[in-house]
Amino acid sequence: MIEKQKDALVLGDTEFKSRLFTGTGKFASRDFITPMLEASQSQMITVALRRVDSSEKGDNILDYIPKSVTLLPNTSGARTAQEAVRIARIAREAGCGNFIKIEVITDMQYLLPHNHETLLATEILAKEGFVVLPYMMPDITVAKQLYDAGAAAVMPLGSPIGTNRGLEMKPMIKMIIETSKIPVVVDAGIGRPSQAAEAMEMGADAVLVNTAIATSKDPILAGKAFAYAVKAGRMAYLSSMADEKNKASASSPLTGFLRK
Amino acid sequence: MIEKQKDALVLGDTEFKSRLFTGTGKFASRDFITPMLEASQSQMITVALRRVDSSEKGDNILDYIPKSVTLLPNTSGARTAQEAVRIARIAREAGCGNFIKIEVITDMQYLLPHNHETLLATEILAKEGFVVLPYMMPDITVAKQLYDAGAAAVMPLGSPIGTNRGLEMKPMIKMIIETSKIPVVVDAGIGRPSQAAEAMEMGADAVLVNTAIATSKDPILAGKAFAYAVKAGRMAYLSSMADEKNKASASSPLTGFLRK
Amino acid sequence: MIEKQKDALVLGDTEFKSRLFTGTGKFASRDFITPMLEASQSQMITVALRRVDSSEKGDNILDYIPKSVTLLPNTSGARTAQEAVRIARIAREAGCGNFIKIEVITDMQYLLPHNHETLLATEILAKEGFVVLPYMMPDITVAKQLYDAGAAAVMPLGSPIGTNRGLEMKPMIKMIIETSKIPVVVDAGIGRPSQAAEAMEMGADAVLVNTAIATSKDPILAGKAFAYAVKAGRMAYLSSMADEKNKASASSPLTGFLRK
Amino acid sequence: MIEKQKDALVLGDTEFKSRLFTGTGKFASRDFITPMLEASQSQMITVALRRVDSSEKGDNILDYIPKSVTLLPNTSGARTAQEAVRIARIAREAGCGNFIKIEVITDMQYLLPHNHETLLATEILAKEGFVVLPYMMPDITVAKQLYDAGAAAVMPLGSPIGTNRGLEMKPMIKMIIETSKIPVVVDAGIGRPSQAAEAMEMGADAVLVNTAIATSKDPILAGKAFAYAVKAGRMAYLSSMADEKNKASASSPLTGFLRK
Amino acid sequence: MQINLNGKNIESGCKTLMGLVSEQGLDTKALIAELNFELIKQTAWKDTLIKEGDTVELLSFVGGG
Amino acid sequence: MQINLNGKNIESGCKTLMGLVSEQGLDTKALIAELNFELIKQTAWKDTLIKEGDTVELLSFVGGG
Amino acid sequence: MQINLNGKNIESGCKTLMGLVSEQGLDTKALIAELNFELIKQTAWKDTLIKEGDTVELLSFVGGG
Amino acid sequence: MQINLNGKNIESGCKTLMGLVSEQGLDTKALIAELNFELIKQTAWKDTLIKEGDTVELLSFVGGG
Repeated sequence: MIEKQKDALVLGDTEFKSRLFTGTGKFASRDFITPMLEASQSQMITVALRRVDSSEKGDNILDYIPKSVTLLPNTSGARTAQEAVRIARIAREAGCGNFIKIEVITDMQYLLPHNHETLLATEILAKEGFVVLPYMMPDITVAKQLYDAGAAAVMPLGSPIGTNRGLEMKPMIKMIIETSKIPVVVDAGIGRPSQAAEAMEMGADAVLVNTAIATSKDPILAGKAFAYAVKAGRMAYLSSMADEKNKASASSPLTGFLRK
Repeated sequence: MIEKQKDALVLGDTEFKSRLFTGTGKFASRDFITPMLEASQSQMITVALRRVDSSEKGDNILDYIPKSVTLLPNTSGARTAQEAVRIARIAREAGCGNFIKIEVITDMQYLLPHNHETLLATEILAKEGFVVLPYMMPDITVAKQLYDAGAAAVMPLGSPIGTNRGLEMKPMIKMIIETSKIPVVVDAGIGRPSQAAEAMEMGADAVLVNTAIATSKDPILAGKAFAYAVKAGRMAYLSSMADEKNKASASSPLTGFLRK
Repeated sequence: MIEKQKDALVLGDTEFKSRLFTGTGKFASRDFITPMLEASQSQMITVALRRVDSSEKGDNILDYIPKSVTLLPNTSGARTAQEAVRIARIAREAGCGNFIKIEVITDMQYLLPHNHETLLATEILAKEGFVVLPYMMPDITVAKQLYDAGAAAVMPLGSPIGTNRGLEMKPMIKMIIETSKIPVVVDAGIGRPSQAAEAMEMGADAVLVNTAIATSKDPILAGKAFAYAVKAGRMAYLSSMADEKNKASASSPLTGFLRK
Repeated sequence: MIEKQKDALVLGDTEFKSRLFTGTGKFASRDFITPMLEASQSQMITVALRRVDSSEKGDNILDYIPKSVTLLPNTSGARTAQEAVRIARIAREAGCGNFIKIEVITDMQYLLPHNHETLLATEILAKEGFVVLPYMMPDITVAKQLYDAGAAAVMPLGSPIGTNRGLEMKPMIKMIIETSKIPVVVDAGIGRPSQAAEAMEMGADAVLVNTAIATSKDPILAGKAFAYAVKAGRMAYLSSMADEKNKASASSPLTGFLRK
Repeated sequence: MQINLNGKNIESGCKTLMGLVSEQGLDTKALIAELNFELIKQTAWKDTLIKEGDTVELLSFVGGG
Repeated sequence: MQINLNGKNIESGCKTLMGLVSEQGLDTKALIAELNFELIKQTAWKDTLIKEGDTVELLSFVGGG
Repeated sequence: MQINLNGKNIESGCKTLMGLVSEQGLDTKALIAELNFELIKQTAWKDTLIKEGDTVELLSFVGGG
Repeated sequence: MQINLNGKNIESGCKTLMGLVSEQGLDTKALIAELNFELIKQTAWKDTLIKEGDTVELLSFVGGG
């Protein structure tokens, strides 16, 4: 859990004012990325690493990302801890800094992460000085193991990647937030600003949103929308609003207008 | 439904830039009202009318509301259309302008509105030139009758007043939004910014929030949180985000890292 | 609420052992009706009334319904109280007994009932000695008015007819059950046995299921499934099970296996 | 997935007609166990193993379980695979047969299972000829690993043990059911017959219910209620009912009563 | 003569309600008849005369929920 | 004389609405007055006479949602 | 002599497992015994000798979910 | 000579990594190169010799979530 007085999120040695992390996947054109980052004020964005093939236009996706924004290379494509470790090392050597989103997936149908391989990769990379952000199935036991392994944060999924179904795993994420000693970032499945706000209201430290922004008809406006929602949810958390109630309670005096 | 190009909400002859309506009930101190209005930029706020008793401190709640903010007197306390009509007339004669929130309640347990008496009051007051905003049970048939009766908007409840349970009536409100020829304002039960954003995302034209702001530990921050959430939800609606999907879809290329 | 000791549902002078009401609409063939009634042991079933046209095969749907089963003619097609009243009178004169399901609909898009016209029809028909079962939008105020008007029960909808979406209106139905002095029958929208059980668990006195049974691949098995579910839900209600809990509690001793 | 034609659930060499598994924990008195088993017709029931202490009355819980009912000893109390393996061996040597429910928990706050230790224990015990039923966090990747390790079924939890919150993990369980090559038994958190029916409707092969039955005011009636609900849900699954629909569709002819 | 049957004006030569029903080729089993908005029992159909301008409704029960 | 003030019968010696208001010790700032169900503007209070049996309502705006 | 019973060190004079069980005043009906982590069937208890430093576990089945 | 490039065996006459890259007609801007699983900085490509049987991976960053 973050420290309330000075409300900034610290990962590794970096302080983040924005609690909205974004991604570079699925945009109709890379030209959306820079203005989206401006509009959303996001300070961390994911990228992936792949073999080139001659057909691709050779421009560099990194050129679309201002230096002020922290790069978060992911290990997508990895099916084992070893592959994830290798991708992380290449990314760092290639000058992307030492943040890494560990993503190990063997379930090719629903693309749900493999918690145990993710744990093994976290142990190795944390020892090598990476700031490790593991993408995980919401599992309170694994969250604790990831903390013990040196993760900088845990990133449980809200619902399967790209589904926009929001916080389907809310009860499990809630337990992780309650018990985690490191920041909790809800990653994957967030398809609406309201869902991002909901995650922040329940105490998440940040959210990672890619598909919902990149595939909206207006990615720049969408990026701004998520930025507002994350702020709104954070403020609600900090202003500790009242809980749900079973009984109604009037907002106007309950006396009848001309009655006692 | 509002006109998209120029995104302002028009009720009567008044144009509202802010789609967050607020209320003056339940604040620990009236001194919160002015700064809350500043923080939330809300341009419409509700007040109630009651018999004085000598015990009350005599200061005027209207003095806490800047002239730039539209007053929305409610008819709380009314148990019949006739009582609502009388309160509306007094409020207007007292110089509160011609906006009126009709609220007729006979269910003293859950404080749910009486749709038929509300309809009768709407017919009378619309004829008298009031800008009538009826608070109602979400009922598509009654929503249409209120339009025919001259209501300026309909205000279906999200959940019972003061419960903070949010959009319990979502499916019914959705149908009203789909079919209504006048603006739809979700009133009552909204307890979290995420819920306000959700209402706006599904196409509501505005939301009215009182309890959640007034009873939070920090009403000024809470007011700001709701303002951000309403903007976020509105932007999401205007940027038409993708729907929920049953199947996952990767945000990174699906090829394995070193596979074809 | 029903009287617990002797758990039978009484409407008018008739006692119902089965709390599952069924309907005759939408069956692929009328030949399913008799075996479905046997399998489900339903003791009340709805029928509709329409003008004949020469094209129709002339057999009588009433011939498919055993004498032991109470007929519940509905007033479907009525758009006003007057039309509903006329249909009810014809049905009774035609020898269908004095049960009537009032159904007045003006919303031709979602087929949601018109509560006020339904109330007016209830007043007239109750005075004429009908056992009136009004189909209604879940509205606690109207439920009370229907009781005052002489309804034998209220039949709030779970969700729009034919959607199989179950208890979308659960919170409102719950309040009606809590406060109603007459039996509450959840009608429309119940698409799964689990949803029928859920309605009974929260204290509904019966459910009316038509579409889900009639449109299933095996209407006889489906009828039996709903019969079991209604019994299960009723038993759960009568055995007063524990409420939801926020904290987990072990079902095995919490001591470690070889620990103290 | 079970074989449809002959609808019996087979685990190891045993065929189960009842798809309701029960437990012996939390009963106010052991005297409820035998009549509950009769009422529910459950054919499998869990027991735990613990060190004796002289204070306990020495009667044998196994004496309350008819020989026709399969014993399912659990490994509760185990915090590692090794402890689970040891408990399983003792239980078998003590004559309880070769069914074992693996339960390894290190999270003492929410009592959620440790998937990886559970997997390790499954590998060992399956090799030793046990019929292994692992209790697990719903995780599609781990479910596949458990199958590869020789589990006879997987038992994902619906919600934390003893909470009665039902299928909080529904989306994940659904994916497991869709993809599993072995039976799926929903274990833990089922607090209402409607929730048991819901699990069966979505294709679960069985459910395990202990707390909800044992802690109800009338465990015998509650056991019967769950038996009916499980049957209802299974029948619904087999009669393949129609899905949810967004649009309403009338169950009576849509023509007005006296209109064409 | 002209009568109004189920909302349509038709030409008929029948003198009795029963005649009209048979003329329409309808199976009487499931049939309900109103003459000028008043229900006529089947047993009375053959003795019920119809005249120019009468309004007749022929109804039956159908499947409904 | 007897007048009905906010639903209660009270004894008052005041001749004007303004007098009655001051007699009640109410701060006029936020006050709205009805005399026999007709609203009287504050500016008119001092010239508005009250007589035996009049019904007076003294109201004000309060917090409400 | 000293033996370890269910995790506690106790002083006992019994020579056999059966003796130890009776000494503990436990009803044997539901009892399961391990001697040095090996299960001993009840029928063998009276012939099973215990010696200084042995580890004995006495277990039974209980209610569990 | 034969080298393995991105998992495929190809025939190449180039002596340096830089040569190979140009031969492939790839824009170097975004390119990352591994020679026998060791990353080679772009500045070193022109001085990095490749020989029969070497394994070369040419990678780049792409959009990902």
